[in-house]
Amino acid sequence: MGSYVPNTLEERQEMLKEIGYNSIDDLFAHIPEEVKIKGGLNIPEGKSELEVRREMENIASKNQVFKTIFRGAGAYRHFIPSIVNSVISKENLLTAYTPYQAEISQGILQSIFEYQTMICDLTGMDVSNACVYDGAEAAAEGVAMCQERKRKKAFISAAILPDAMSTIKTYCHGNGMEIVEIPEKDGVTDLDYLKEHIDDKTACVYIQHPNYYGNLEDAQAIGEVAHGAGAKYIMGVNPISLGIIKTPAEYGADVAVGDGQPLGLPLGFGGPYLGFMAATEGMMRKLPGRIVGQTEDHNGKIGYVLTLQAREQHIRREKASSNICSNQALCALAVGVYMSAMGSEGIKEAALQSTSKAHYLAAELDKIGFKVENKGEFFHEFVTVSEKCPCEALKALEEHGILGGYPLGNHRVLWCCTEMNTKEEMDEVVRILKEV
Amino acid sequence: MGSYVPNTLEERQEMLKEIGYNSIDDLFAHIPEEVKIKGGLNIPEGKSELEVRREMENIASKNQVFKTIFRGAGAYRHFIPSIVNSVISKENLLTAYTPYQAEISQGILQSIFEYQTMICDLTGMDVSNACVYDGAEAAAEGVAMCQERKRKKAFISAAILPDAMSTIKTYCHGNGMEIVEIPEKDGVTDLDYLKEHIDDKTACVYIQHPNYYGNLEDAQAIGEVAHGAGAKYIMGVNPISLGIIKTPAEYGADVAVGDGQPLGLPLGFGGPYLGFMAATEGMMRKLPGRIVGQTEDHNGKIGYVLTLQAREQHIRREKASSNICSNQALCALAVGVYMSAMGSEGIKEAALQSTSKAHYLAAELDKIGFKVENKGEFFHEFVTVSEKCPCEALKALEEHGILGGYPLGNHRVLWCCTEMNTKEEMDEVVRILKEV
Amino acid sequence: MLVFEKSRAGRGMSMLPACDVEIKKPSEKDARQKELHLPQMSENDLSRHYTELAKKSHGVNDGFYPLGSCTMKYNPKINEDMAALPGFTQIHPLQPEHSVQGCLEVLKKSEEYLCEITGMDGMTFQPAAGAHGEFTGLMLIKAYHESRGDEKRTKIIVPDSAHGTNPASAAMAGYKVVSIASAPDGGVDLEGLKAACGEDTAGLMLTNPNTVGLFDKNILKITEIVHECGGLCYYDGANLNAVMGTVRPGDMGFDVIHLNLHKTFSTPHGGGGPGSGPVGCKSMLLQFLPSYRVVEKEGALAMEKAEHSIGEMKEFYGNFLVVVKALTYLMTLGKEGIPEASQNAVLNANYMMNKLKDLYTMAYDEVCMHEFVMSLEDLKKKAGVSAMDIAKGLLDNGIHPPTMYFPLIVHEALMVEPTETESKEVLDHAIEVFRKLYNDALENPESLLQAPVTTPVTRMDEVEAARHPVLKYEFES
Amino acid sequence: MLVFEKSRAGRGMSMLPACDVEIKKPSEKDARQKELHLPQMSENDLSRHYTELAKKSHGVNDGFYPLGSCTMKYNPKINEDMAALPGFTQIHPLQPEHSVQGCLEVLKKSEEYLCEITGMDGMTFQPAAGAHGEFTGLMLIKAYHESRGDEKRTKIIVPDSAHGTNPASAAMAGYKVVSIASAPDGGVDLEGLKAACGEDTAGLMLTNPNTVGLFDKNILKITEIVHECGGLCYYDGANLNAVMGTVRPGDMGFDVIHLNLHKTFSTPHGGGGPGSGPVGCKSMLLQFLPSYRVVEKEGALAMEKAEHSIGEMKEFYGNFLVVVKALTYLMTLGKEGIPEASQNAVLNANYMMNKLKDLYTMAYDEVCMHEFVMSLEDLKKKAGVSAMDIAKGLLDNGIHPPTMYFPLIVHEALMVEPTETESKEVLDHAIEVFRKLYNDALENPESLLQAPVTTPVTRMDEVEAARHPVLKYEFES
Repeated sequence: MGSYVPNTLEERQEMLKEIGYNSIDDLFAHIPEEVKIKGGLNIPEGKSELEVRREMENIASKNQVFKTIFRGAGAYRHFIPSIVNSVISKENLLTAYTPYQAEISQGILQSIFEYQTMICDLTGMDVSNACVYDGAEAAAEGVAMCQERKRKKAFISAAILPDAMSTIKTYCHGNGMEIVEIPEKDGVTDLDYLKEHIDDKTACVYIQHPNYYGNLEDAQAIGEVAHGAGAKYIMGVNPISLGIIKTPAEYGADVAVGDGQPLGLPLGFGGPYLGFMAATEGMMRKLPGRIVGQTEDHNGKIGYVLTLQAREQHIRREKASSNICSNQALCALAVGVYMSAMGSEGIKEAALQSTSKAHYLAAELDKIGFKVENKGEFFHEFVTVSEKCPCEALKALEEHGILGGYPLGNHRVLWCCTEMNTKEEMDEVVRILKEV
Repeated sequence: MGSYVPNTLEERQEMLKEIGYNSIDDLFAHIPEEVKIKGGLNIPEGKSELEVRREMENIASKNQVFKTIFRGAGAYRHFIPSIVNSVISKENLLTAYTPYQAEISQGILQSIFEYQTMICDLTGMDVSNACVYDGAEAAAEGVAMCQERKRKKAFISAAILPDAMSTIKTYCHGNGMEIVEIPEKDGVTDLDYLKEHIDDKTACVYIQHPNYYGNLEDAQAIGEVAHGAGAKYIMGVNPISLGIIKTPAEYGADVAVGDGQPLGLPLGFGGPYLGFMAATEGMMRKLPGRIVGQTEDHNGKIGYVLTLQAREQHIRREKASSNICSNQALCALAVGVYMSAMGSEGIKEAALQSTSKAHYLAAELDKIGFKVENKGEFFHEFVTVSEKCPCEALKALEEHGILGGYPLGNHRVLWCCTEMNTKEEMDEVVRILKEV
Repeated sequence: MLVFEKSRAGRGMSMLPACDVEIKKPSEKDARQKELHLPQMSENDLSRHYTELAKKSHGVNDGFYPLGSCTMKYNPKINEDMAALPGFTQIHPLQPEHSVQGCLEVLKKSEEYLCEITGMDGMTFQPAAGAHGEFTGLMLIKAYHESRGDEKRTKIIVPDSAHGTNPASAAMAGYKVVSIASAPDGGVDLEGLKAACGEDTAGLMLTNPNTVGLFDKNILKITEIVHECGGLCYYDGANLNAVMGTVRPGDMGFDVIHLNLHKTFSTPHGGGGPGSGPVGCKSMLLQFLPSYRVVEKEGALAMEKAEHSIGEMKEFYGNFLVVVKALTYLMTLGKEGIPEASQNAVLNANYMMNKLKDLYTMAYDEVCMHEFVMSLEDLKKKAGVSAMDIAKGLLDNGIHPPTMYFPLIVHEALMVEPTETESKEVLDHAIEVFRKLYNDALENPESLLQAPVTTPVTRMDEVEAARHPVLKYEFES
Repeated sequence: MLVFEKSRAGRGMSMLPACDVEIKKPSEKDARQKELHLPQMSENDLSRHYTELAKKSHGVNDGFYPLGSCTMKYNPKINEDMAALPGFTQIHPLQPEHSVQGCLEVLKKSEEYLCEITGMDGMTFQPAAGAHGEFTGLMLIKAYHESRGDEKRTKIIVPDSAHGTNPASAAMAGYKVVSIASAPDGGVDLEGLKAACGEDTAGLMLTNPNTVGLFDKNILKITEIVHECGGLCYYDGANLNAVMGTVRPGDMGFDVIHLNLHKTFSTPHGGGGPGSGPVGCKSMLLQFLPSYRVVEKEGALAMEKAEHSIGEMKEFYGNFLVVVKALTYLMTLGKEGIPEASQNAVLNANYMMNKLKDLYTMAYDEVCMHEFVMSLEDLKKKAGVSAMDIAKGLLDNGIHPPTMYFPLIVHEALMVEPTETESKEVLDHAIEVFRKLYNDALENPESLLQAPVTTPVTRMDEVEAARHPVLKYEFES
């Protein structure tokens, strides 16, 4: 049996004696007998570290690690510099709690302040929070924060990540907002539908950019429609794309959200990732979650603290802007390290290479019968359609250690490229697919 | 091209200007033109981190990682607790130099002092140095430190690790000691030969215990013969075995050496490992290498320093006891963490399980025609002999992901078991061998 | 110094090779206009920057961290190693099922362990944190009532001693919060509860042991009262470390529970996350769970969606790598280790409480569970030294302060949770420090009002921070 | 507090499962009698112990480390990641060749890079450190002369400015050391060298740039003189960081060289090791190399022993995982990065030297290479403040001191090697500190005599340590 309890049986007995008890059972005596477990838990006996390691390694080996990945759809394999994991393994950072005690948490607080700055720089927005759970949840929180007393309707583009749509719906079922799905048309949000249906009860319009199919939306126009109706405009964005594509601020968004996973976090079977949220100055006090601010200590030394806590659950309870407490702080740290290691040029380059490679692969696939559906500009994802079900093709790739695109139904595949994919790999895909 | 130079071209130019130069070439102007490289180095261009990672991972993947290993012969796969690598990855420890500046090196110095204490405890000896390169080199240094003006002959058992024998010979070819090999007889050192040939020119007798074939030597008797001739007695020992087997001190050794690799260091294709060296009080000032001692600072606070430096090369130059400078400090740290994590009971258990499993496997192999040669007691290694060449058998094991014993010539195999080998694995070996 | 102040134009690290296909840029219409200001650093400077930040941080690994209700236990090293296995970190969440059998096994095994420990019938790992779990659990309750056409249940009962997340989560789920006052013994006031219950009651949210560290002796009565009026019982698992292996929420009458894997099951807090807040429930609620559950199908593991799922709470399947750490811990402790952990958590808390109660006023002077609450009201009156001041005094002694000013029902509260991974020596040392600080408060209160003095900064001006928010670095250009 | 003082009887961690075969104990005759006293610790206590020790240590990652002749450059993180790949760490050194093709490729590639950089024809990676490499190189020279029946060559010439390892290694190889005085300009005195050379000369050991940081302009002349008398030339690679990519020892007439991968090629020093000291040589010496060299055979890589090998220098093939780190670095820098590194090492040294030379006396006031030596003799006379005192003053300013009292030919020497991985800001800050300390020495010498005051301990009593050695903890039982 493994155990992390230092005190020996003798020491426990000694401690009990010192405080006037005979046995540990005495400390549990007040618990009603009828609820106590009889005969112990029905779980396996504890194991030594050697056994646990062996068993966990065995479990991990049942997963297939693909050397080459052309699948995105919400989770992206970008390059992660070695320094990222080196930093987040530092135990003073790893094993700390939320930095309530500012005097001994300046390192963590400063790292969040730096993260907030970088998110603002990347999105062009005025203020950022210290992160929420992930992109989908950030979208739901973003919609929730736009709710006003007389505006309880949210227009959500159908061309967003399905999990994000579902999450927004769950949250809105909770907070009572009405969801209107703006249909997709030719792979993008149907602007005409929005124009027609938006009204003065509308709290916000949410789109994803680039959208689920990789397409760039007419983001400027959508924002204008939203603002024309007095609604807020929320954009869900891919942070890597912001290296080369207009910022939400430039498109006129009031709130920008997204998933920070592409910025230095591993695929990890879906998590932990990170949701970033940024907004205009005017919406600052509606942001959910932690926010770190700069201030001074009693000696006038600059330092950092959790601030604007009047928004939060531990102060406002049921009137809080959100219930969020633990967020994804260590992931925010990783994102900060990633952005510093890549730098402005590195992020631009990652974006440029991702989109360039996607365009190369799209053109090559198009030539061999996987017709590219995307009509306008796309970033690093695109959809092909083929007459035959792509299942055979994807299986053939799998056998070569390649995770192909994500199947959308029986004829369509959503592909993704990043800077990790080489031309050689892409040519191999084409070669394999030709043979199928 | 990768680069770890922070200063930009502009900054370099600025610095040059400040100190009165036009170009970097000016700083190299005094180097004779005729020795300068023309046309640059003929090596590949520098690579980005992504490319280097990809290439190195690709190289690593060309090695076969065996899940199950029954090979020792100088390198042993024991369990390594997770905390070991966690500690040696701490950058304050990893990136420090030899602790000459005691005031900012108390952590490293204390860890070495603790290591020395543990080595003394394990071996039963009075003093330990801070480590040398590995077991073979420790043996060679051990022999060298026994040299006296009138004693320049060393008797070395033939039943030791071949690399150790060769290393001792190399060192002795340097320092002018004469080597006499004590032949092996029935798998152990030929005591009669030693008795017959030892004389008053003999500086020392060196044996390995358990020896290369896994056998326990008549270590007490050999020591008595050595001492009877006025020679020193050096034992090379497996540190794990000391959990249950008599210490060199108990056998009467003057010097104990060995390889610390089994104590928490990975196989790593042969290194870095660690050579430990311990001796009786009387031989303290003959020990080579670093030694850490306890003392006080100017305020009377207890602390640690490198001590007895009068033995060392940077003080004594050609009269030093050895030329050793860099040792294997981080490995000594790992060994210290390992011994603390395992504790007395853990080391005993590792020793007990290793020998128990070796005896189980030996018995099972013996039953199927791999006859066990070892006649007396053995620890965790043993030799089988079979009529057929074992190459087929070993190949069959390899195909099942099992690294079998180490072939000694065409009919004999040197097997090893540790606590890492399960009964299941051993039964599988027997099953596979039966089929060959 | 901020990383931006260390940045120098033109510096940087070489991460990516040159592009091996034709470059495609976005059209002018969609091209980014504003320049980026991300740091430009050499690896050495960047690495040292974070070394500096780490030195100005304090984790469990740095010393005793008795932060009440947060269960800051030791984070085993093997957990981290297992979660770093490429066989887990490099798996895309949308790989075909047959290629993720290991991940599915992690989720299945974790569910089996945790359902047995909590007495629940099934579990979702999608919630990313405790509060997220609460919200999820309440949405399950909501779905349950809705599925029965029981539309009038609009209220959630929450004791006034609850964590702030409880009412906040209820509000997010669209419920009206009914706060009920605690009984003088810190437990649920049965009469108050009965009065609050009715046909508009959707459910009760309860922490047991409660937030003052006491196990509610009336627990069966409490859940019965709620069930009788048609409500469901939600168990806030924040304090499970006190009772796991001894009692099971499911056996106490609870229908839904969330766990904090980053509290009870030893995964690190990471400076505020990522956590993991799996939600377990009784069988009648399984049909509403979000995300997928793992089931066995034709000899392999498969993912299955609940029939009437409330929908997703976030992307994919939760903070998976955190679950890997928790499973490692569960497998290590097992059948005997789980109760051993909670027993020693309780022993350590009672030991400290008893060794301090002659000086410090305990909010409730009886056997506590894994944590206890002291009220410094008297001391404040006597010496002008507040709970905050004592907390800051602890900082100067290398001890992380207890939770301050919570629960709200105790004035000048300090809530101490030592956890089971601390040794008697550590507790004895902390007891000594607490006692010394008490005496300092009486004899030299000024020293505490000025504390801390040994930390990288002294007390911060939080009022100014909130009044004139500076939330990011302003670049010059 | 020592780990032993934190140990408590009966505590411990659960590492191994129960034995699954019959227990076999050694017989009474060979059974251990003395009890073990290894620590008995919980993982939390052990982990915090090393956290504490780490806090009392100082690495390159903590700040500027201009330790002359040690090349404390930044240790890239990717190096560590690559050396931790299971495909390297879990490989048994005696696996069949076909199963270790990756390891052999590492050795082969490293040899190719390093032979081109040094101008040598082949290399062994067996030596574990610089001094070990020196000894290896000298044994090659010895084997060379012996193979020619040239038995009279019993002497090695070593300049008096050499590292202590040089004469010590020569002695280990059985050579008599002939020390020659340096010329006034710090270089080799040609006349002295000529006088020392003769038919008993086995070889010359030289560091170039030498240990005062200067490149010997007569280098071709020097090696020619040695060769003319029948000796071989050994190049101590300690200072290769100054010239790699600009000149090659092989082209300067050297026959053997050792490298310090832990200096020049960025692998960390680890608090004193493990290093790696590969030895390269010209073709006529290849036949004597220890261990194996990697060769291509039938499309695969194979290990080949030299025909007249001097024998092993240690087990197996050297500190392999250190070589992995160095190869990672070599691949990263490549053709342009290698000279860029040395150029900037030289620039940084000259920058610092020039910014200090108005205050501090430079031992040699000319262009230096990657390091420079100051003599504090004047200051000591003037103010009673020694090189040691200035060094200790640096500690209070977060800067690791330069190498002190070396080379021996300069009195009150401080030897400063900034390396190329430090930025201008770091250098400027250090310059400022050095200048401040100089002024402190004149104005308030006492403050330096008392330094350091901010470190975990103050100056240690080394005399007492050596006089009454306490080399281990004494257990009570």
